[in-house]
Amino acid sequence: MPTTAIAGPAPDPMGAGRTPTPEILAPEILAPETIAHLEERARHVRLETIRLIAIAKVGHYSSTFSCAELFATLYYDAMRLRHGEPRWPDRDRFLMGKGHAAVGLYPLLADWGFFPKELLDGYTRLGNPLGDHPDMTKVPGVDFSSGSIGHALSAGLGMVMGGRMMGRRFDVYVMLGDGEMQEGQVWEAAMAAAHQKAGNLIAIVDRNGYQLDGQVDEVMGIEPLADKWRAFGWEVHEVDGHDVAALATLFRRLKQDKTRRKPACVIARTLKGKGVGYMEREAGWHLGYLAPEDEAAAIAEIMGQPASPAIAQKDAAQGDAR
Amino acid sequence: MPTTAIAGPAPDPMGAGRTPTPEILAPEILAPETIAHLEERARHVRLETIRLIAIAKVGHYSSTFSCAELFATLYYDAMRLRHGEPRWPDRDRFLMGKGHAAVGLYPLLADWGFFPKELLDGYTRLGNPLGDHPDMTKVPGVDFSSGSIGHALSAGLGMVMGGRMMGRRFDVYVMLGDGEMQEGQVWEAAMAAAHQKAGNLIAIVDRNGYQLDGQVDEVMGIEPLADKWRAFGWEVHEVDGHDVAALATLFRRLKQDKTRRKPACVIARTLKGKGVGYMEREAGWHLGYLAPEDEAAAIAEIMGQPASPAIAQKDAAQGDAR
Amino acid sequence: MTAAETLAGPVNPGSWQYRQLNARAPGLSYLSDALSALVEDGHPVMAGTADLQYSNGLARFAARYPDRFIQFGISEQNMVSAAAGIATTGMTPFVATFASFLGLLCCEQIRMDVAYSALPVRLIGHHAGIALGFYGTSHHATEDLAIMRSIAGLTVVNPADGPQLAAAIKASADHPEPIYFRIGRGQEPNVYDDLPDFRFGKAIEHETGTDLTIIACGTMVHPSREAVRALRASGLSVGLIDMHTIKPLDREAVLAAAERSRIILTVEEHNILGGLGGAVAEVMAEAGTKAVLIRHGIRDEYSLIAPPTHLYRHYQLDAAGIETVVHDILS
Amino acid sequence: MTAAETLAGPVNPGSWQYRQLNARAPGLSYLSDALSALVEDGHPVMAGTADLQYSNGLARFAARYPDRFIQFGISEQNMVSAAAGIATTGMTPFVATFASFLGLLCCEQIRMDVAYSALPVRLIGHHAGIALGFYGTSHHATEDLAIMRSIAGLTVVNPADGPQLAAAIKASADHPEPIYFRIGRGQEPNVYDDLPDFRFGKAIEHETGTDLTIIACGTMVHPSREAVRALRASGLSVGLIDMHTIKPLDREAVLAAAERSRIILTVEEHNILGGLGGAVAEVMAEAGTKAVLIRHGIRDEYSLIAPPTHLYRHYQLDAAGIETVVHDILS
Ligand SMILES: Cc1ncc(C[n+]2csc(CCOP(=O)(O)OP(=O)(O)O)c2C)c(N)n1
Ligand SMILES: Cc1ncc(C[n+]2csc(CCOP(=O)(O)OP(=O)(O)O)c2C)c(N)n1
Ligand SMILES: [Mg+2]
Ligand SMILES: [Mg+2]
Repeated sequence: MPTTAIAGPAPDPMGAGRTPTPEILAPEILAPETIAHLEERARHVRLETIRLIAIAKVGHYSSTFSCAELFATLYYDAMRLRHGEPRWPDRDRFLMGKGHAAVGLYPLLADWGFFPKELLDGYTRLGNPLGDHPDMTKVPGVDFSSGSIGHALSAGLGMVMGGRMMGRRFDVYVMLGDGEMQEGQVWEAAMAAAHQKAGNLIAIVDRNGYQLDGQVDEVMGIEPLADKWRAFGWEVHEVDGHDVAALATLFRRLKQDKTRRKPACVIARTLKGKGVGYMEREAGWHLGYLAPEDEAAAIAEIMGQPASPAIAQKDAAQGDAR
Repeated sequence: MPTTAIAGPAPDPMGAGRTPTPEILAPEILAPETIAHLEERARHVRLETIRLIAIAKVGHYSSTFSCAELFATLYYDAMRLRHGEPRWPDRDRFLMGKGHAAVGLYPLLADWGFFPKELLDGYTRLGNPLGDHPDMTKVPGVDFSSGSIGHALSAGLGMVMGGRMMGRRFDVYVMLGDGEMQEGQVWEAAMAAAHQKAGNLIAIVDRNGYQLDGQVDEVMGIEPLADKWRAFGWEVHEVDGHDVAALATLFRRLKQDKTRRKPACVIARTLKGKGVGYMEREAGWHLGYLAPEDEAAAIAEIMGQPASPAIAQKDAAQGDAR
Repeated sequence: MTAAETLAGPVNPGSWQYRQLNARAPGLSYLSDALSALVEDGHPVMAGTADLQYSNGLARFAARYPDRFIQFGISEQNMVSAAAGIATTGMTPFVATFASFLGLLCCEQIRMDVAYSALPVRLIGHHAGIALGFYGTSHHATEDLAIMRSIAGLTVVNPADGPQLAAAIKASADHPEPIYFRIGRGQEPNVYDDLPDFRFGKAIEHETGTDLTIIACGTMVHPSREAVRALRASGLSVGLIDMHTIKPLDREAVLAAAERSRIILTVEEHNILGGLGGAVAEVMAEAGTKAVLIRHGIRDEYSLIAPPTHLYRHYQLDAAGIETVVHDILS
Repeated sequence: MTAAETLAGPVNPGSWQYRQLNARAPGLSYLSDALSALVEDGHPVMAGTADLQYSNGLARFAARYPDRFIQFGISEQNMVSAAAGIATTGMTPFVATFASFLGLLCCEQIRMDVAYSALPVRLIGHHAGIALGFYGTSHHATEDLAIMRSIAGLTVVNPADGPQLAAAIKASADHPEPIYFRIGRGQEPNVYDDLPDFRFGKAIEHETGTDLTIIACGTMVHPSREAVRALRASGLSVGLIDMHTIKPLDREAVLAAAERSRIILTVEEHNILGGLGGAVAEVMAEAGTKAVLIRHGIRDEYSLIAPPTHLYRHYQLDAAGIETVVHDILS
């Protein structure tokens, strides 16, 4: 684990302009520096999330923390992107069924040069393009708008089909919440993707165990989840969603396999709130606000310092901006 | 197979008022008369379908023929009903996701004394309550309206839940088309029913292999279907949907098992158009109209006489009433 | 090229589908043919449907351009969101299903993924109104104009016939907004000859009159025209406007008619709330016109079931019915 | 009973949910409490939500009557159709989710399974309009009134505050039609005291005026009242009507106001097309009133994102904004 302390908006150790070319990298040669870099990027997601939600005064910390390593691995290892070219037609696409975690994505899009970093500072303020949910009409680099849970897999499938008609091949990654599995449209899209042999469609389920009203299994059970995807004609991979090495290896393998005719579903086992102990333990943090005095402690915990016992008792401070 | 010829609206050999009490009948003692009766009722469904569509001048023969034995077994063996009491609160419920087969249901509802048989003669005519799709606001005995494919399983689940709250226990049967499996709402309902342990909910999939635009597997493949239902937490039974003995045995067994906590899905393998050879062979019959001169031959075939070669070539005559 | 040549696969020339496409609903061919013309002109269009390729005639397009056709099965919402995804790649998708399922079942996907996302998706809601007769309310769409009209950034068009649909599809090639096309069942008599003039948002004035002006849309233009002919022959000064674009509405046309006539009568195969009548009411009430508005259509109720022609008669939505309505108003 | 007592399970008194229910959105408790009152009066009501029991406060009802509560997870359409099924058994279900998902995503299920089927289902669309601020368009509902109004057989109510919501829920016990209740986010200041008089379809006249009458609904009643006070204090004769029932609309109230005032100004947290403004326009245009209509609301566009209070200011939907709008009109 790297020990460099990062305060505020993080620098970009590997240079923002790097275009990952995972095709030529065998999974075996995942270098320690790569792992360290991806872990650092995941921390960056968490830290920026805290910083931005402090502006909004309410937001989805825990939904973002659970997929921080996914964001990092996708945007700094798996996806083919070009710095400063958010509309490059051959880029890989990324869609968020769980659009409410966009706060963690924006910093990465800024880092890729898709829009000026200063925009981050006005997160959710009148006139700023960055809201709780990602908006393709406002934010360069957002491949599709979301917010209404359940549409994204359909839209991603559409991109695959459109790409096919336009004679382009790119991969389409769609990140879904585990609560999102309850929306029927997801299964319409899942069935259609298998039927269309959309091998370049990759669904990622952030299996963090919680949705708004509590534990997914209590609210509306979705298990056996892998069986569901398999029965809908998908190839299923289960992985530790906080292990960037495992994630990168898996995504590289998926990218290298150009003959796959089944769409692939990655079930990423995660912790909702990962990185801040009391958020991991309290479902109410789905939507919350860290009082300013708690921010530093949360940041310290994310940076690898143990949380103080007082903090471990905390629950979410009240947001007033909803 | 019984040989009694039935012309026009059939008589009711077993007396319309019979309330089946399958709880006390062991599956083993399915008497030959019972089988013959159910087969006769299925033929009645087909013959009435032909008669009524002749009034409408266009209709869903083949969708109805595939589930004729299902209608017969449910309405004359499985379901708890009371003659003349369509709103008896403890009755079993029947819902049709594939509402476009209602033309085959109406004659049975009339037979149960839920409305005067004369109404059948005005099928689809202005002011008559009987349309292509079943309408609970107009037709006594119709437990829920349909026509928009995909809602019925949700509504059926609601009946189970409502019954529970009202302290009533009845079984709810929901007949679904195999094309209907493509509607996401079906999977929302399937997931919810398993979560709610709706053991008295029974879904029946009329697996006739065709939908409007052609073969289900070509239009939008749904296999492996049993795996899908199982992965959604249902108990699955596969059965020959034209074998009334097999159907009755299965439904009796399901009814007797009062401890079941999983909802049950019956996948009934059927032939779309079953009973009229050329309809079985030509998908275009999803919606069609038998020219008056072909009616007698179709009736003869249903009654067990071989179809003439000329008829076997036929396709659907043109309906003009759509 | 005849349908027999364009149809492939399970549809053979003697079959039911063949006759449906050719004889029963001649209006259906306009959709496929107009799309084919766009393809031939080099436009990156594609088509999709949700298990209704014979009802909307897209089987004809599918047979000609199989690579530009997607069959979505019975999953309309997936179709609309996927169409939006397709549109992000540079293709212009035309997706079609019954208006009841497109305009109602997919309303949120249309708002979010299509209209709000400002993607060039074209939505074809066919068999709108009560055209599906005894299929009943599930298959009727007498709310879709009101619903689609409430969605910002969406153009809403209700062509009167096949030729006007074809003209609108042709014109759509340069239209920046997503579009909802609301059409009938393809059995309506034509009002126009091939490819009439068409401009989005520009109504077509057929007749001017001082006693009353009918503003009609979609399938109601033809019977209104018949009615207007009879009324004028009987000496009444009755005008007629084909308001094919419900949104953006041609305000000037409404105001000019309201200036000229004492009475404006809207005629639509739709609830009299919120649709064409509602749109015209908004213009008139805001302008404070002297004319009064009367709305004719489905009177905020669910239609009976019956064959469509019987329903049109019953609800006075055929030529004779409209003529009677006008006579009753003017006497 | 405090919320602390009613909440069970994972919600503990020190938690975020607790504070949300009690401090942050005090208006939310009215829904649960009004439903509880119905239970206590012996009505067979139940409640359901789609993973939003803290946003709509139904957690409070669920804790009190766990057997009368169903959690549907994130599947709104299943919830609505299931509610219809529940209603067939004699229970009266109240199902609640964000208005964007209820009024748009479930529009077809509402028409078919609830309204057309004439079942006593009560639909609660909360956080309507732009109340979800920077959650963006997916979470805004500025079309739901237009959509729900187009559906025959559905009563559409937009209470001004918690007390009026409670009164409407109480009154709903004898209401034969299914109802769509459109409410805010529970943070609005109250207009009324506890359980004010409420009759479906009977508007509430706050003030009469000759220069202009504001007809407002829902969350816009409170700022309109503030604005009217200021305007009257400055010598203008401005009236105010709370048009809580959008359908059936109180025609008499509209016509009386249009008789008295030169100008009618509708104010709604909704698109100015098809909603309250549209409904009032239809009445005025058909009656041929002398008054002119001006519609204030969201002008057929998608709202910016920002905290809701910032948006209300930006779109002149707060008291100061409404006052300015009226001043601009009258000068
Ligand atoms: C269609 C729809 N219904 C409801 C919501 C409200 N909502 C926002 S987040 C959320 C819970 C999501 O849970 P999950 O999918 O597990 O995502 P997580 O945050 O746990 O990653 C809900 C219900 C929504 N955004 N869209
Ligand atoms: C939501 C919806 N979409 C489309 C239709 C039009 N439609 C009527 S029947 C049918 C095909 C049904 O196929 P299937 O479910 O297999 O039923 P079958 O007639 O074969 O038993 C379609 C698409 C509909 N009724 N509802
Ligand atoms: Mg989750
Ligand atoms: Mg089938």
